[in-house]
Amino acid sequence: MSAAAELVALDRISVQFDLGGGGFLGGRRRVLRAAQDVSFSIAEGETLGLVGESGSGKSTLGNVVAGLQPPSAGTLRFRGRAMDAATWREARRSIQIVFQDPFGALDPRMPVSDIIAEPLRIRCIGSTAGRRARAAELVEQVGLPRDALNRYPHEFSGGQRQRIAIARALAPAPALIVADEPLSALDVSIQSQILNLMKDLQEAHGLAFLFITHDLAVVNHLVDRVAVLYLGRLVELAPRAELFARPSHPYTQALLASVPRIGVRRHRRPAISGEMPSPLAPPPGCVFHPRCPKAQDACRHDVPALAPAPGRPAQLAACHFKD
Amino acid sequence: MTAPLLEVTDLGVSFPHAGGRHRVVAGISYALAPGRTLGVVGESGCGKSVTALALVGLVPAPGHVEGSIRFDGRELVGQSHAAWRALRGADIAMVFQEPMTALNPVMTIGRQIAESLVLHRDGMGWREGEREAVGLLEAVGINAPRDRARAYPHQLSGGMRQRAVIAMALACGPRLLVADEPTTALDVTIQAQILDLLQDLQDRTGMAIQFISHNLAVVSAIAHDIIVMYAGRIVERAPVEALFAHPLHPYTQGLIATLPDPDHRVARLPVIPGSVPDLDTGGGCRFADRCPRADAACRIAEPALVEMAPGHLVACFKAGA
Amino acid sequence: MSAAVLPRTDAALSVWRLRWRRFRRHRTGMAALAVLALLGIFALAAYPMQWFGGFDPDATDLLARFDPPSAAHWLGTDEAGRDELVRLMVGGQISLLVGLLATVFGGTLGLLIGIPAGYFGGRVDAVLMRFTDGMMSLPLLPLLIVLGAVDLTKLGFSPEFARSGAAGFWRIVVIIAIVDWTSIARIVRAATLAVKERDYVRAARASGAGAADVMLSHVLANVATPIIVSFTLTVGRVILFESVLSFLGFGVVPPTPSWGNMLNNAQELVTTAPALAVYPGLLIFFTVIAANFLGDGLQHAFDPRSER
Amino acid sequence: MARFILRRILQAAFVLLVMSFVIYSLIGLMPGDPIDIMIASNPGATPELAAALRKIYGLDQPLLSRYGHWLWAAVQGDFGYSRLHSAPVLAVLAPALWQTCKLMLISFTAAVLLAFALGIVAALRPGGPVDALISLFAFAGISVPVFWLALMMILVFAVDLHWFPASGIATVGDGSIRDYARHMVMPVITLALAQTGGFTRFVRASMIESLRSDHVRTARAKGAGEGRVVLVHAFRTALIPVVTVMALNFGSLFGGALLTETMFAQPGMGKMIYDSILGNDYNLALTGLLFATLVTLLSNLLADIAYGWLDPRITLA
Amino acid sequence: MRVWAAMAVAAMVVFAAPAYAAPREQLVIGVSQFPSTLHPAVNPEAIKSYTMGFGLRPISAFDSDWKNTCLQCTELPSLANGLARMEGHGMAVTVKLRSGLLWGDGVPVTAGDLAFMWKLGHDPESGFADLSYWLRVDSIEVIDDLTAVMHLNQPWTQFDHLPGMLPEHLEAKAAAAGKQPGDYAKQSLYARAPTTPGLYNGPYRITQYDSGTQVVLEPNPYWHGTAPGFRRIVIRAIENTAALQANLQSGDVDFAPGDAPSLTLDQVLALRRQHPDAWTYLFKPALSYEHIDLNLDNPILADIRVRRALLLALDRRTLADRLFEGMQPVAASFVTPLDPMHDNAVPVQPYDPVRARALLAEAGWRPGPDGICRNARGERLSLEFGTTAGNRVRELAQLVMKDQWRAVGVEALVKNDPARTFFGETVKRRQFSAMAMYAWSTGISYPPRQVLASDQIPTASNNWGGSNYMGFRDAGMDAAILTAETDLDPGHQRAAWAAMQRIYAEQLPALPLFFRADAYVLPKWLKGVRPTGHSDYSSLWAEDWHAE
Repeated sequence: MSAAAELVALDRISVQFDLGGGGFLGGRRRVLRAAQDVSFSIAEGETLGLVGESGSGKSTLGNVVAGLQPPSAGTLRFRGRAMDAATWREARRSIQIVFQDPFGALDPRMPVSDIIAEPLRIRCIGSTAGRRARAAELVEQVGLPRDALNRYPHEFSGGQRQRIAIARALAPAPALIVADEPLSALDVSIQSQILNLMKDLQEAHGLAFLFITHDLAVVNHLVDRVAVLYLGRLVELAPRAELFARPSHPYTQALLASVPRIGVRRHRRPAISGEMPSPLAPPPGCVFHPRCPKAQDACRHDVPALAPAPGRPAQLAACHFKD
Repeated sequence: MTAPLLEVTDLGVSFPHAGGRHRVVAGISYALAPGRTLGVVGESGCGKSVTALALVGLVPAPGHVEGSIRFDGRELVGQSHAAWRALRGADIAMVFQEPMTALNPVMTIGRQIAESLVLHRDGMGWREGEREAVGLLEAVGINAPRDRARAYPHQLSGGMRQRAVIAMALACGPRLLVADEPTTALDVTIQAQILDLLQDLQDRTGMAIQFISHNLAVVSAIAHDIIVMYAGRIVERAPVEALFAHPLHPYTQGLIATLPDPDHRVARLPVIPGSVPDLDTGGGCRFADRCPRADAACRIAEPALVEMAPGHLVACFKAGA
Repeated sequence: MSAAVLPRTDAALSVWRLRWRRFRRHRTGMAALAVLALLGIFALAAYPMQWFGGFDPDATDLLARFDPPSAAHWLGTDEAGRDELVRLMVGGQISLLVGLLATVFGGTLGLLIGIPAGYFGGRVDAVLMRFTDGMMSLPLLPLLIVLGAVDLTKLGFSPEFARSGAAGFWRIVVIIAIVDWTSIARIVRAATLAVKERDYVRAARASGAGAADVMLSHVLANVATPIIVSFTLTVGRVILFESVLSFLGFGVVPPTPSWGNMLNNAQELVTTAPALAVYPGLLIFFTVIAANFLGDGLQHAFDPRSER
Repeated sequence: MARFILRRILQAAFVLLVMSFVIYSLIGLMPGDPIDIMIASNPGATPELAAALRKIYGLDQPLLSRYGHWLWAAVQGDFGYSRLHSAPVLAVLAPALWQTCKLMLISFTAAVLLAFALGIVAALRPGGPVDALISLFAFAGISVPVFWLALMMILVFAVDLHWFPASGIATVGDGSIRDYARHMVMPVITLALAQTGGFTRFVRASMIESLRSDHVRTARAKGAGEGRVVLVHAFRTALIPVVTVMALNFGSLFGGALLTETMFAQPGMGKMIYDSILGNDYNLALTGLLFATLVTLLSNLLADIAYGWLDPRITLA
Repeated sequence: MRVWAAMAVAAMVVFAAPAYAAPREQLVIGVSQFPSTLHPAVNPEAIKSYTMGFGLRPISAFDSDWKNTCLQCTELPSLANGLARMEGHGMAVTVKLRSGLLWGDGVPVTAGDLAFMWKLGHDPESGFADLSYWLRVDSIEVIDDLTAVMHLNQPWTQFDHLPGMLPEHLEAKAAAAGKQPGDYAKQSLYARAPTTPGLYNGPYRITQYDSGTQVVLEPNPYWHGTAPGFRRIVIRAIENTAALQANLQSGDVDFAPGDAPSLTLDQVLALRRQHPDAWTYLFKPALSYEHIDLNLDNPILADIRVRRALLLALDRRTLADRLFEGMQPVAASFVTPLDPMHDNAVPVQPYDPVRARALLAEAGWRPGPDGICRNARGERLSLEFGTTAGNRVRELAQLVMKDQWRAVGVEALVKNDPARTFFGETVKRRQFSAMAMYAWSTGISYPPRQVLASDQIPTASNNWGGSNYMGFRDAGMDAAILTAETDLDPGHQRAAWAAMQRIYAEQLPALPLFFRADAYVLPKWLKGVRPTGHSDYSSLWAEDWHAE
């Protein structure tokens, strides 16, 4: 994928939330570290899967890319340029976002045509009639009937709403769509429809996707590369095939092993015990060490760097003892 | 096979709606033996949760239950509130989907577990109940159970909460556990742990489990038999191996096919076109509109559940075709 | 806001049509709406009565004090021989107008404070909400009395204006508005906070929508629901306030009738001419109770969970 | 916890400070001025004398500096002298405040208990006939002006039935508790009824919400009886928002107290503030309003503490 | 639900009890105001004078027959008996106190107490409300314990109306403690400890003072005169008159006096219609003079023809008959027919709308298309008409008058203010542009300088002093007032009073309306109450009140 031009790059991005406290009589200051030192990039037309469990910071990073969350540290690059006000203006048009919950993602008070045309209206692109025409075109592209334009979100099923949300994201002809768990609120029989739609659109428009999910099974069907997050840290970043064939980080291994598989009677003893600690108090050293079967003393003190797995230069993992 | 613990015959639940009655589920029949796990699979709105609530007599207010539920030879449908209360939490226990909201936020974990004991065991006091709760917490794999018993739900992680809910359900040693999407709100690694826990507990106590999920893969990992529901009806019922080896109903086949496989990538996933219909679509097979095999006959009469192979039942005119 | 040109009016009905359908099934809500509509018609009927019927709400008749209902005076006359019915109608205009205007002004103030507080959060929120809390902690009625007692000339108004009837009317509207906006501000803030985190707002922001754009096109429309409910309740409360202020001598100044001052005026006559107290009392009672039931009905209609 | 309370007290003190300035300014906007009243019927008073008096009383100073002087004196416990009562403001206000607080507390308790009972019963069958009846009662309570309710109470229970005395707080020469209680019955009922309606609606809404929640279903699934489900599981969580709203409403009882005290001729703070505003008794009006604000702020503080106590999810820090 | 109902019923049963049989040793008087302070010379208020009338007696007072009588003296001073005499530019008035008078703590009342009162009253910093009386007195000479001579700085026709006294033995300390102007009023025991027995010298003394609610009076053991008829008198303030009436009907209040603020005339009339036999009703014509001040600076009202037309257009007789059931006599001028100085030569103007219209036409006002008159310049004959908001009776009369004026083409625009604004701003600073309706109440035959003399027009330069709100200037009136004040010759006085009434009726600086009637509601068993109708209230003879 390195052949394609870099579209968006995160360089040592950290995000932390100040949960109050501190100051005059404020008590203990509480800081939630949602993301720590995360670096990755997405090339034009590439699909990157961002995988992690709840609380791993994957949505936060999605928000950073979509410009909804300014990073606390680190830089964000768009087509090679560090983000500033001017870059953002261009980036806002080129980066769109699709959310998990199709019920909350559409303003119940707007007709579908307005919803789809909204990104254009905000950026003052085209005339009113032109925007309407574009909305009509997009409605058909995402597989909805034309008469959907004058209807309201509540008249549609979850899958159809997700199509509308995708149409909205497509409206300004973006280069990247951040898809934040776009499937997890949908019925299983609908998931594959949307998944195929996204694939089709990607092929048709040369879109790049940042596909955020907790579902490794889905990742395998859509993405080019996978980034695995654990407690705000990037623990593995690898091309899809390599990652699924030979996960390098113990967490990735555990994750993969935990995915239930059809018709496969489970082998007892789960791959991983315990739960992810609170991001308010991340453990020192390697954040995964309290649950890691391989953990040693070094893991408790030293933060492992993201480095290629032995013999696999494209597969980066942050582990002292990677496979 | 041992004698069934639970025997459901022609169960239906309906709600009053716009003058008439709205049948949310109908014609549900199955049996469940001790020590066995029955998986119920279906998409949202297929009636699987209502079926579960009917088993514990908690179908919400205007709802009406018909048919028969026999538990240990005793008819449950139509029994008194007092009889239901004595049964619920004692012989039949339930675990719900959201461990955060299923727990009372203002009561300690220990007390909530003890409540089941105090309610059902004669002579059991609160103090004794809370002591026993600590043991139960330990049994479901919670570290430092003494501290956790004193904690409030919000002080526990999601996985621990679900363990606590399970401990609560198991407090009185139920013979049937109805688990409604118990792992859906959890991460995959935790989901695996909870599934393990349920299997371990079943091994130890010999209880029957009715496990409800929208996720075929999860169900296949734990169940002995599977019921596939669609729009309030059972469309297929089979032992787990048979179901996956030879799915007979087009819907089941579609579900299996559309599920992305983590181990194999395909260029394009097969799809089931359309979406789940609104309930009460009139006569005919409810899946007909989305079914690749459907013809005119499918839209006229509703197919009955027929046994195609030993223990393998399907409701489709075209099954086997 | 060029998008406003898009033909949305026909389609825009559909959300409201849905709610209307839900509201229509709410029996007490519908009854309340009917009662309020009747009360409005009743108040407005003063005009035809005055123009065509020749009834004058201010015409006194010393020979006809406390007359029982008759053909000339359908509800009889009051202590100055004035026609009770027409006075009730005109009083209704004043009371309802005070209720509506004070609510609208207070509501606007609440919106102007609640939306930015909820939307921007942080320091803006802290300052605005501490201010709101401070206002809330002031004892309402004594504060109303102080405000009612404020000498307008000391605020730079001319003595002529300060003593005019219009000043008396607007004073009540304004003081109720500036005292009673806090609850709406809090409701609006809470609603804004909820809407702000909605994905559609985040999507708009991701597309580069500014704060003003988001507040106007998404937040305002979506906080309308709680505001409308709260408005109906406030109108009722304001009408009650007006009667209490009349009782304390700071209400609409007679001879301009309002239900509040008519009720208050009838206090001393309650044993001798109870009808004079009963009419305005019942009108206030029905207005407030209907406003409350209407609010209840709207709440039901706007609550998606009530769909079944 | 202590830290939280301390911080809230400081916040309340700040609000009180700001509000004292607001009230001070408002009082200054009332008609007339103190000097006018002082020399009202002194035909010999000249503009020079008036100016001299203005200087003595500092009324020639700008608002802020006058406020500063007042504040400095107030901080030292000197709230000035009540013109109407010819006594230091605090000496007049303290017994009235106590009397009003008693009235408010008793009525508030009565209103809360009644609202709990009615709200819970109504929430059990929302939309049913009992709920409709309770809604009607609640709305009726909201819809009647307090002064009118008071007058009706007097006419029915004092004039017609002779059950209770119509005015005052005690019969002269009869110091018994029973006598005292008899005088409190009607004001308490009046004030409580005015509050019950709103409270009942809150309790009902909160209970309906709570009864719908998952943990109540869990409790039922455990086999808990209906009484236990409603009173222990649903009510306890429903209480949390309700307590806050109720406590926030405590301050609004001042308004009601003003009206009941006027109608039942009881010496209380509400009536005193009202009289002082009408009587141009600036010091008393100002201090009275501040005390009323203080009571409200304190009740808000208590609400917050109660909130934290009722809801273990909230840590007061 | 049932439990709650049962509890409510139980509570009712426990607390409720039939009204106790009145022991008749106690009288509860219901009033609608509460005295702000009990010091007799600070903040003059009717309710305070009424309350203090039970406990603190002036030396002389007008009785119910409007005769000046001694309360604490042996005889009234007069030129005839030599106790009053001319002296230089002024007069000397000898006061002879009755012997055996005691304060409520047993200390004798002496002439020193009178001198003490003068000392305070003469001091502008004492905080006394009305210094005008004491500023006439240059000095007081104490002859012996019971005799004092007051030296007036000019002749004064009211010299025989003798003042009250303060207990020097108690109040001297308070007077000395004052550091700032007005401090005495704060230090006085009447303010700080009103239940101190020594503060009272009447038949009753205050034993309980609940600020804002009630005053309890009990017999003064050191009272020398008729033994009081009640063991206890309670004066209870119930501001809301509807509630006050309910209290009367429920028996919580026994007596609604007419001379203290209590039930309105309207209420008493209604009560009488409804329960004619339940109580005794007394109506006493009083000094209070209801009228409409005309702002003479208003160009429309500057024309005497318009003023006269305004009066002629009013059907005051019907108004009085209908609204007051004939209890309130129509006024010809500001002097009530009951006053010895009333002049019969000044007649009550009749109701004559025809003449009113003619006068208006003469003044250039002709009816326009809407019936309202216009002058040559096309201006409407529109006049602002204000009174005290909240006074039902006035507001009612106002509405009727508005209609009556309309009938002759005068438009009256009602603009009412609350009493405190009305008196504190509107009339006091002459902000009313045309008409203001209210009442005066002065003493019997008391010269009307305050309200009619040209030097009493409030302006910014006199600090808005004086009560001549009309802006009335008439040399004849000024001269007559001076005569009435200072000429001790009865003939001259009578002539001056006649002149004042004539000038007033001719010039009409104000439209005379009615003399008020005090309305009393007495329990059947209460005897001995003699309404006075003037500002020496009936409570000054409270020792005669008794139950039967």
